[in-house]
Amino acid sequence: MSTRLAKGGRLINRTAPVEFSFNGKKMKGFQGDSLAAALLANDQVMVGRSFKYHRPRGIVAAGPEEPNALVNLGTGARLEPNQRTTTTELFSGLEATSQNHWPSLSFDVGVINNYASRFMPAGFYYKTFMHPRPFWKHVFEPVIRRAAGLGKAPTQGDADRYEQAYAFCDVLVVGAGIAGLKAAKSAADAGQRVILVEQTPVLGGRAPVDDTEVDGKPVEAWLSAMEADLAARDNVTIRVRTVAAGVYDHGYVLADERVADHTPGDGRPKHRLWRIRTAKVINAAGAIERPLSFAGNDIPGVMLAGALRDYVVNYGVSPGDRTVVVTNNDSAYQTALALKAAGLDVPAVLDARASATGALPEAARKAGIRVITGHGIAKVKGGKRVTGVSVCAQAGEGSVTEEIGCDAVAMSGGWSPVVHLWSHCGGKLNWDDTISAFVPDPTRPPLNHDGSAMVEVVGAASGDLDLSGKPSTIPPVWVMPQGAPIKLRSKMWLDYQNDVKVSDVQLAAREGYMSVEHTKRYTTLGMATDQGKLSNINGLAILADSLGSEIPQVGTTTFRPPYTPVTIGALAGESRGDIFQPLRRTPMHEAHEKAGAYFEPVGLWRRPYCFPRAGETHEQAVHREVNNTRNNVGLLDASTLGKIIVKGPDAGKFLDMLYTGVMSTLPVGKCRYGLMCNEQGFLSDDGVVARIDEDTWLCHTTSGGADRIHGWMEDWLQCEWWDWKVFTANVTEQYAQVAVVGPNARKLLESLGGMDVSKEALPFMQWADGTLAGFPVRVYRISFSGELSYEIAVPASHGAAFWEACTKAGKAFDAMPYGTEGLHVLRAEKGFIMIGDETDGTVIPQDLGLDWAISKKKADYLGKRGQDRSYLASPDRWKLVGFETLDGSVIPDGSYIIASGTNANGQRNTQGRVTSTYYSPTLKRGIAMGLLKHGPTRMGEVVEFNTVKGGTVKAKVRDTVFFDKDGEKQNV
Amino acid sequence: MSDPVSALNGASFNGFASVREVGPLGMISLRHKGGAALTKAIKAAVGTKVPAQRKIEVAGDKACGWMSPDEYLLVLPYGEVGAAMDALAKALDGEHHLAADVSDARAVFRVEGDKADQVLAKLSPVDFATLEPGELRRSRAAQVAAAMWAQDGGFTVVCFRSVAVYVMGLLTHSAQPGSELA
Amino acid sequence: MLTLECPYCGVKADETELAPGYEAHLKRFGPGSSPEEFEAYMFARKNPKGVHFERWRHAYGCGKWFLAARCTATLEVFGTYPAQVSEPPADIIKKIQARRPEWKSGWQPDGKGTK
Amino acid sequence: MKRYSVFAIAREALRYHSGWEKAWRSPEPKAQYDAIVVGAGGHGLATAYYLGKNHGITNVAIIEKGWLGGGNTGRNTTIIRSNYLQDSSAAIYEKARSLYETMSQDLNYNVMFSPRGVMMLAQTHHEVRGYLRTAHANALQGIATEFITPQRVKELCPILNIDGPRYPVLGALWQPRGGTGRHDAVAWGYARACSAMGMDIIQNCEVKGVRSENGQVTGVDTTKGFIGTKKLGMVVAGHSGQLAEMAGFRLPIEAVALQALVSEPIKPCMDVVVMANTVHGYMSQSDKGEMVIGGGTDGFNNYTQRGSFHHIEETLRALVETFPIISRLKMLRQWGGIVDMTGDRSPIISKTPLGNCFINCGWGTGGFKAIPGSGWAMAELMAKGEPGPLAEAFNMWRFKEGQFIDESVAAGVAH
Repeated sequence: MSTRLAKGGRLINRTAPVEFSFNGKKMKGFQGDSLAAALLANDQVMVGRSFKYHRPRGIVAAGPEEPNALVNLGTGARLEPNQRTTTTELFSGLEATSQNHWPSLSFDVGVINNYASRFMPAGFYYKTFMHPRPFWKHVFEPVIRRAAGLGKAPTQGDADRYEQAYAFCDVLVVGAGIAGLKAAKSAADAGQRVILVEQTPVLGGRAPVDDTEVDGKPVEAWLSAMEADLAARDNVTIRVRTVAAGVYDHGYVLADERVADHTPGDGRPKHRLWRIRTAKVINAAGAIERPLSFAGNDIPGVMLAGALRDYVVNYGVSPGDRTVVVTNNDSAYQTALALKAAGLDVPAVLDARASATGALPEAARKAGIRVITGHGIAKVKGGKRVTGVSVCAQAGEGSVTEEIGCDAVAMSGGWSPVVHLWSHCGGKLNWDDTISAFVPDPTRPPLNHDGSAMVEVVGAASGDLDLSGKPSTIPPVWVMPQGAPIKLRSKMWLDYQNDVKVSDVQLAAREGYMSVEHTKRYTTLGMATDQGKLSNINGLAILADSLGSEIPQVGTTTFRPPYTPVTIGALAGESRGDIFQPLRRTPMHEAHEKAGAYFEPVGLWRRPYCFPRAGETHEQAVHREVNNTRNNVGLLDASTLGKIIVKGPDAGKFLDMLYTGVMSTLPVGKCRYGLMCNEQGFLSDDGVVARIDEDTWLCHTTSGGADRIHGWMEDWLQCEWWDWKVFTANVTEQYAQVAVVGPNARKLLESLGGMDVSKEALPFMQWADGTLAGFPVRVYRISFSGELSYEIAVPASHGAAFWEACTKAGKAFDAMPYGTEGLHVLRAEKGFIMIGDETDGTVIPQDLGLDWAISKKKADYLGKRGQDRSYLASPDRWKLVGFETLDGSVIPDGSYIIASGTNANGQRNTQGRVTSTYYSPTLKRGIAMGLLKHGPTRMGEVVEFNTVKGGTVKAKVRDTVFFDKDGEKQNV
Repeated sequence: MSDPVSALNGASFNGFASVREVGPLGMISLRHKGGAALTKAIKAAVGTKVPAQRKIEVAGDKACGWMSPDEYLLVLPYGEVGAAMDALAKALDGEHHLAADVSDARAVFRVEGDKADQVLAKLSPVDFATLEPGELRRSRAAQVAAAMWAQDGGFTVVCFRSVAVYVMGLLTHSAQPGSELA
Repeated sequence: MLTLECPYCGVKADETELAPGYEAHLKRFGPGSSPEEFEAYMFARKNPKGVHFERWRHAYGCGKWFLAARCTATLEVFGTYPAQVSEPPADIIKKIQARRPEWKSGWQPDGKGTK
Repeated sequence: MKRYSVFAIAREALRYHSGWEKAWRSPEPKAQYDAIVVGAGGHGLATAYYLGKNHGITNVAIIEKGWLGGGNTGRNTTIIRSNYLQDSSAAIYEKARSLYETMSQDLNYNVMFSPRGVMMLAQTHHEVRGYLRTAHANALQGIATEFITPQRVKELCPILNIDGPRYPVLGALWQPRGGTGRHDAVAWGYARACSAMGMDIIQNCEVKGVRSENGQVTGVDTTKGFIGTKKLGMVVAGHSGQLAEMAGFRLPIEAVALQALVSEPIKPCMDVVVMANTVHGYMSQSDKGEMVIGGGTDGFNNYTQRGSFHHIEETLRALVETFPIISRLKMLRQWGGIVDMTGDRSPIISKTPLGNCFINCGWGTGGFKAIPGSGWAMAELMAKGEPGPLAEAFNMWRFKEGQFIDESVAAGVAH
């Protein structure tokens, strides 16, 4: 049985008991326990079910390589599926449940897959489930999906918060074992800024477990001296509970700090994601022990020898009373000795090697432990728990020489250096025959921005397994026994979680999936949540053997970040809820909120779409706003319009290149509408330009376009015409802008008092500076609605107050605010185009009948050459016209104009499409604009728009101006 | 006319560092390629010398920051912007330049306390340990542009006015008690 | 995650402070140019697996465009320089040659260029 | 080729699966072929398959630098849909989608095409209009799509937060017969079928040069020597520019990194594919239970198959906002691929300046879903020497004349 020992446990505090539950059962552990240790202390050896065959599974490891012991941790808004018990610190009130079974852990219906496992080898699903065709989606796939998956899907959002932080250093040391601590100290001695990260809560790594000496000192003493030394230094930062998850180009390292995993709900961020820039990474991440491949090596109670030792030494827990040790190297003897020292029974050490003569085997023999060399395990006995092992000669085919009863097996197949961080950015590996493992090749490191080596490897991660500098020897033992027949091989697990066996890899090789990547993908070897930390080397050794090839020739699969899984919430960081994205507000935003505005996002801006009143639909509100603007006066918050100052002796010349029209000739005090195209010739933005003084222009852009157009201007000024004397400044946010629109607009402004806004003083398409109601303003007499209209710019700090002044004064003139949808309807009634509606990146100004805004005289402007291309200059292009439905209805948004016949691909021919379509409250009917082939020559013709339901809507082709064709209303 | 109102009307938060919106503050964006006239103009407008690359020169309640090789940020009391603009126009008469009042286009925050840098280290890819005294660093705060410099035992952070609520949200999140970095 | 030093303000900028702008040293062809010239200017891109010259804007910084010489196969950066030049400066070429003796590709649109 | 079936599995189970034959042969190259396809990814293998199946050309070699299916075929997020706007795109993607419907049966290899439905969320009014336009176009193109209400969105995908404060879901473009497939299986299934037709798949063989005489291609120099051919098809996404240079022409293409990631597996909780373009992220759940997640591309030329991490963060923050339940899941693995981006973000299936040399590239971020249609069209082009209706619009000269096939038709936002 698995239990807590009466004494020992260097990491636990026996005076601080902790209560927790597993599958609803109350259990007790100690502060300092890992959840896995606490489960073992409560005799909970079986903790989960495997992915494919639903076999019972127990704890195998003691660190992040654990493939089996994953649980649903917490509940509700703190449910975390697939939590690794071996790296979960125990806390009071922890609730864990086991995964991947129904109805319960001990009785799982899915285990039927286990009995049928012979019919479900690697990749079997590629060969069946094909008939009848609909069955895949409706029958087979749902069954497979339900059987697969591991943890419970959360049903709620996350109760915790996360944050991220940047850090910079010269040297980042990963792993605070002896090698890492030494590396940190020597870098610090050299005056470098050092960050040392350690994934566990404590420093020291494996050395204290093995009770070795370091530099002639007992390890614990050495450690406390080292800790004190490093802590006293200003240039060293130590972060525990922090996993270096990935190394990226140019010395960028992601590290995940588990700030409050062990203190949930204390208000601190659950995790903190560090984004570290370092000149160099020193990888001191150690090595991971490998399992041995013998039949039944997945039965609960079979553990890695090092892990078993961890539980005894670190936590004072004995996973079994009688433990058989099986190994191909000396390190497992330490486990035998530790168990013996703890007063536990070790009936035998089975050593696959022909002889074992090192100091540790000798010590074991001296301690009275029976060592059987040249032997291994033929088969582990037991179901939900180990009951014994059958011993056989390693060289044979598995004839049983002896049966040994036991309740635990400690296995060691050697050690694999943790090379992930070395490999993430392309560091290359060599196969080291001495220790039968891949080790970093220092001559082929990952490269930094300057071409220097970005990662260095020290300690066990470099292959120096006992830190003595002397090579240890670990002979390869990939299958136990060597000549195991298929019956045994199909019970030897490589990948515990994904249920990949030795026989599966051999099958993949036999079927021609010869690349290691093919084998991985075909068998799913190494694709589980441990990403093959235990299985990959064993698997590719089997593959190499099956192919008659050598391991280095077969190579590894690509090591991809992260080293251990990283919580998605940590990767999203602070960007949730209110600060998910910046939300740009105008100075009048609060006033709109108070007025009950329904907002829409426009880029990152939020603009009122309409201002619905009680009982009104959005549509009704829009109609009311449009009618009121046409009949009385409307107020629009136009602050989001882009405003860019362009100034300098060459500013006129520059704007003439930027706009399709001529801006250099615009008189001071006047405004002109302009179009901008990209170099392809496609229309990209429009707006009104005002000439401020001799060498200053103010360019208005669309709301979404301000930053883009400012960048576009700077691009040309900096990279093409750098000798032109032009400066630009984006002053979009300096001004709040209010459009006062409608027949009563002038009266409203006059009632505010201040500057003269009469027709004579401020005619259409002019601007003037002055004051209104005491506010310093610049008034542009421009119109996007066809109404008498003023756009008034006021410093943003006065924006809210000015809006309020307009609203108050407007009461006498029936003023109402209107939103973006009203703006759209108003402009559509007048046939004004809207960037983003009439344009979509494939439309040129000529398509829209905007030839009047294109200078014929200019030799050049951006986009002119592009528009000369045959397809853009073609007379067959779709061109803008207006449409009036025959029945007065509104043409559906997005509808196409059908033409007769189909094309070579069987698609219905089209000849145009609608670009803007609205119900006009002014005309009380549907109005639309759209593009039609040869459109302007087809006035009066009736065309058909398609609907998604299959019918059509008939509409007459007409001009685009539906209202006040002569512009009488705006010119008063 | 009412008094000018800053973006957040002086909002504040006290965590492991204190955060408060300040302002309205006068700011002028000045673009000029450099030379004697620029020296004179900056002196006349805010009383400082021309800042070196990435530096900010402070003189009492006024300052001039280097924004790019041909751009400077003049900081001064809100009410003195008009006079400063006039002084610039006079000193740079006939010179190719652009001076724009951007006082209302910005929001300004003060982050104060021993660990103020830790608040910013969560938001900006800036190595605060190597930030020199008087260095003005333009970078980003999470997803928006920001300029920051150390001053009077804290940091001044400048961003666009429209995202003031967002930046206040960021600073508040980052300064939560218990989330100190060290 | 690149870092590139902005040649204008001297900041070692994080990639997230920069906006990329693809191939550098393109020559603009406007009205009157041949279809081939215009196509080359707009679309035909040097897309080398190796040394590449490209544009970056220090968008979350001084706002200036600058140019970088960078290896697209290893992401090694040979240097950055101001954008107001029509060809890479000699010291950058020298640095590239020191690091990539086999480098032959030119920087000009027709594939020729300083070697 | 021995047929795969449940009976074959049962038979093999009795002898511990010792009787399965190789899925494809691994021959040495012959001196001369009727056609060579460079690139044994999905597109290359599909090209070869339809050369044989549709045009009777089976003396074909498929040459692969690495392992078959090892490029973007094995790195994508496996989404299959055809709800494109432009006629030419809709035609080829729908051809592909319809071929996916029967691919498992056609190839006798279960590629696990799962028509679970694809929805593209509309989260702004601008997007609503854009998807309504696509829905109208699809109606005329014979593609079954529909614009659905937020309530229907929620029914189809209960884990979606449709009332997010920032970008509430206003509707979605729904293609019920879109879905996912098993990406590796597509490559393996085609490879097995090609091999069975007698074609040679030559892996670990890199093309080092393209030889020609009198403007006609004659063969390729490879790491396994010269191999002659009458026709050459280049289907090497990510490395098209290099190969084109060997053949003496330049492409309107930039190679950039595109990244994807998966979470740890959880029990089924999402039965549709969701794409949220306003916030830049898309997600589906694999049959294994992993949430499969993708986002946008990097903005610079890059051949490392590693992208910039901030794009992963941007994608994840968007998806946590859209699917709050994923916050406590963990990212298990992230990776990158090299994608070809053309001037209009649409592919090229084209003749080239070199006679009998054809190119298929530029699939950008959308290649997997196109594989069978792309192979079908490319095979037709190679067999006949002229493009059929599926390929015609995708010629490489369209840029010069401005005849774009632009799917990213959203210029700026409105005033």
